[in-house]
Amino acid sequence: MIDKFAASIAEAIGPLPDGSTVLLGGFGAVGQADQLIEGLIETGARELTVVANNAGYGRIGLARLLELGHVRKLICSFPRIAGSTIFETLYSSGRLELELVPQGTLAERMRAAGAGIPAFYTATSVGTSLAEGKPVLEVDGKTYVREYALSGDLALVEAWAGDRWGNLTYKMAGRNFNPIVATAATRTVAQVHNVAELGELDPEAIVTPGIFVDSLIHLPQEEWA
Amino acid sequence: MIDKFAASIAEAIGPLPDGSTVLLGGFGAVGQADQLIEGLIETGARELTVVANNAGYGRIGLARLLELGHVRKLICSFPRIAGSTIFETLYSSGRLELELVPQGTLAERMRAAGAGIPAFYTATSVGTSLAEGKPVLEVDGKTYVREYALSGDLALVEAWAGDRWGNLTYKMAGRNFNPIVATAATRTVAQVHNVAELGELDPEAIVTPGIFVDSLIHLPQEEWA
Amino acid sequence: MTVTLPEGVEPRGRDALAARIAADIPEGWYVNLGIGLPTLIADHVPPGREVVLHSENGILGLGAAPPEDEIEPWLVNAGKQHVTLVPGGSYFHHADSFTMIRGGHLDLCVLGAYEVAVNGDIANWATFDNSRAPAVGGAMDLAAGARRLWVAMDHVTREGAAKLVQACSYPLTAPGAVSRVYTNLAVLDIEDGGFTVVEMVPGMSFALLQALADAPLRLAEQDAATA
Amino acid sequence: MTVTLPEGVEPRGRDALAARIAADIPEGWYVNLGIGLPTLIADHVPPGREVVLHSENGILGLGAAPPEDEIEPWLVNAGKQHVTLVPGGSYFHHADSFTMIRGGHLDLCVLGAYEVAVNGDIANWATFDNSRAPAVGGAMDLAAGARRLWVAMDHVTREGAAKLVQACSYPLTAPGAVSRVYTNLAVLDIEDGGFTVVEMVPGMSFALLQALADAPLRLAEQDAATA
Repeated sequence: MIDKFAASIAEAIGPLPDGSTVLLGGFGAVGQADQLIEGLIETGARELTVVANNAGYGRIGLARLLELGHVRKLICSFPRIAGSTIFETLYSSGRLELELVPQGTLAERMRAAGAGIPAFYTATSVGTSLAEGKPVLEVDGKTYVREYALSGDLALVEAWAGDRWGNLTYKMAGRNFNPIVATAATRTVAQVHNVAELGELDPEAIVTPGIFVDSLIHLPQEEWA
Repeated sequence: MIDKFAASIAEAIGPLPDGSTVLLGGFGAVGQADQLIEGLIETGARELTVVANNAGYGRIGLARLLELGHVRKLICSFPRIAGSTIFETLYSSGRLELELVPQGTLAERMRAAGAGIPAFYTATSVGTSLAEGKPVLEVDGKTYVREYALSGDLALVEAWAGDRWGNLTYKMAGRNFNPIVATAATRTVAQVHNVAELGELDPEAIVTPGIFVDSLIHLPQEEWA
Repeated sequence: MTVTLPEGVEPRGRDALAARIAADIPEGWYVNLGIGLPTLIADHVPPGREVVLHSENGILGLGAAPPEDEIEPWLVNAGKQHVTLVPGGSYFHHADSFTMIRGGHLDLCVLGAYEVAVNGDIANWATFDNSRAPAVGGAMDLAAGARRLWVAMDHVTREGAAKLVQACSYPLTAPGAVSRVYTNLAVLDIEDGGFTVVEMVPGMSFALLQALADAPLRLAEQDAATA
Repeated sequence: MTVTLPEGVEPRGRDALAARIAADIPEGWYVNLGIGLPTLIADHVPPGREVVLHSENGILGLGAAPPEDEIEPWLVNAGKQHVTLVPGGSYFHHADSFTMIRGGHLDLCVLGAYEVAVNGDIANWATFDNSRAPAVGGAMDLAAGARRLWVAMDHVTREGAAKLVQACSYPLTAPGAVSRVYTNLAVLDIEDGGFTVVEMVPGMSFALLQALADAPLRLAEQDAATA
C-alpha cells in the first residue's frame, strides 16, 4: 500500500546535504509551509540556495532560516515586503547573495524544470538590466531573452488537503507557487491541513497529482479550519 | 453584463478568413467539438491549417472537414487511427500537407503560444528524423532541440459545463488538449453540455477561466448527460 | 508638492484619479491593477459594470475588501491585502496566472511609475539607492505582457521633478510599453513617439502642464482647435 | 514465426509476457503502458500491489475495462479503449500530462518496438512504407522522458528477422533510451553498450537466443557461471 504520510516533520523532510537548493511555495505568508521550514532549519543544512517569491517577514519561517545563517543565496522576485527586516539587514551587509527574477519568469523557470524544458524564451525583462548578458532570440521581429529551468533538491509545499497517494488540493490564493515547486524538485514534501481518504478528493479538482509528491505531514490548524 | 453565450453556432464561431489556423481540442473522438467543426465547415473557410492530435475518423467532424477539401495542412501527432480513411486517402494522394509533431511537443507548443513563450527546448525527438534541421542547445551535457510556439486564429473546445463568463469544466479524459488550445488562439469558442449559473462552478475546480474563452454555445446531449 | 499651481487648479486626489481611470475601463475587460494607487481603481468601477480583476497570485474575479469578521487568511491580492472573490471568479497557480499575463490575455494593466518616457518606456521598480535590495515582483511581466499598459502617477515628484520625460533615468521596467498616462493633472496618450494631452483638470493650462514635463507635449486635435 | 524452436521451448504468449513484466514492477511506481501488448500488463499487476498507471491523455490511476453497461464515453486510455479510474486517480490536461512524461516523473514506460539496438536505441514508430502516413503520438516523449524505458516485443519478426540489433535500421524513436527488453523468449538488460541475458524461457539455449539476434549477447554473471 502506498502511504506517503510521514510520522514526523523530520521524517517527511529526510536528510538534506549542505549546499542544497530548496524551493518554497507561498506568496508572502499565504501558502508558505512555515512548519516545514522550521523542519528545514532542524536538518542543520547550510549554504542553502532558497527559491521563494518573497524573503520572509518577522522572525519566523523563512526569515528565521535566513537569520540563522543557513542560506547562502536567495532567488526571489520581491524580497522587500513589510517586515522583511532580517533579509534587508543580511542583504545590505553583504551576507546574502540575491538573484532577482521577475515573478512570472520565476514561476515559468520552475514550471520548465518540472516539465523537462531546460530553457525557454520570454519578452519579460527584455530591454532592462535584468536581461543583461543573457542570450536573445528574435522571432517575428520581436526580441526575447533566454531563461533557464530552475530545479530544486527539495520543495516545501503548503496544501489544504492530501491523501495517502500525495494528491493535493489548495485553498484559494494559497495555491500560488505551491503546485509549481511541487513539480520541480527531486523531493517534494507537503504539509496538509486535512487528510482525505483515498478517492475522497474529486479527481476533476485535484491540483497536484500524487506523482509529484514524495512525502506528506498532517498539521491540522484547528483555528483556521 | 458579460454574456458570452451565443445564440447559434454560426454566431459563436463568427467569420473566418481563408488560410486561418484552427486548433482543435480532443483526443480521438473524446472531447472533440464535432458540432463546432460542422459550424467551421459552414463558414466556408478554405486553405485551413488544422492542428489536432488525430485526423478524424469516419465521415463526421474533422474527417468531413478534410473530405470537403477545406484543409491545406494538418499539424498532428497521430493521424492514423481506426477509421481515419479519409485522411489516409488525401495524404497518400498528396492532397494534404502533414506536419508530424510528437504529442507532448504539440501540447507544449500550444501551451507556449498561450503563455507568451515564443520558443523552448525539449529532449523529445533529439536524435530522430523529426529533429532534423532544427536548432539545438546543449545544457549540462545533454542536447535539446528548439521548438516554436504554435498559435491559432480560432480554437474549438468541447467542455462539460460553462457559465456566461466563459469559465469551463471538462469531463474526465475529455479535458485532454481542450484547456491548452483555449489559451492559444485569437478566438476561442466552446461547446458546452451544461450551463452553469455564474458562481455555480467551484472556483477551485474551474479548469479554463473565462479569460481564455470568447464565445460559448450550449449543446445539450441528453443521452450522455 | 513644491510646484505652485494657479488658483483654482485642483490636482486630482488618489480616489479621484482612481475614479477617473475606472471610468475608462469598458465592461468585459480583464484587468490587473498594480500595487498602490491602481488597486484603488477597483473601488470605483461603476456599479453593474462587469470588469474582471486579475491578481498575479492566482485570482481572477477579485472582489472588495471583506468585513473584518469575514477575512479569509488564504485570500489576498498581489499587495497582500485581504480581498474577496466575486461569483464567476476562479483560483489557479502562478504559472497559469502568468500565462494570462505573458500570453497577452489581459486587456489592461494599470501600474504606478517613477517615470514614463515619450516612447512609452516605463521605470517603476528600481532607483539608484543601492543600500536597499531591489524588488521587481510581477512588474516586468505585466508591462511586457498586457495588451495595454496604463500608468497612474503624480504629474511630478514630491520634489517637483518631472516624471514625464524624454528618456527614463531610472532602470527600465519595459521599453515602449505604456499607451496612456493618468496623472493628478492630466490624461495623456502616448502615440507617434510623443505625449498627447487628451484632458487636463479644470483650470489647468497647457503651458503649465508643459512646464511640468521634461518632454514635449502636444494637445489632442480636438482640444488644440479650441485652445 | 518461421523460426523453428527446439521441442519443449514454449515462447511466452502475450498474456504470459505481460504477466512476466508486471511481476517486475514494484509497488508505488508511476507507469505508462504503451498501446498494444504493454497495455495488457495492467491486467497482471498482482492484486493488492499499488502501481499507478498513467495515460498520456490526462489520467493518473487507470483502472480496468468497465462492464459494457458502465462505459463512460469520456473515459478512454491512450489507445482509445474504455477504461475506469481507481480511487486516488485524477484528470489533467495534455500539457500537465506531458510535464509528468518529459519532466522525468514516470518511474517506467513500457513500449513495443520494431527494433532495439545494443546501445539502447529504440525504433517503434515508422517503417519505410511511405505509402502510409507516419504517426508518432507520444512515443518520442515517453522514450525520452521516462526514468526507465522497458520494451516488450517478440524476439524476432514474423518473418524471422532479428529485432535485437547492432544498430536500428528503422527510424529512431529515441537514442539510448531502453534499459530492459522483455521478449517472448528472454529478458535482457542493456548495460555497458550491450545486451545481457538475465532470463530465458524454459528449455531455451543461449546459443539459439544468440542466433536469433543480430547483435552479440552475453549471459548475466550468475547464469554464465552455471551455463
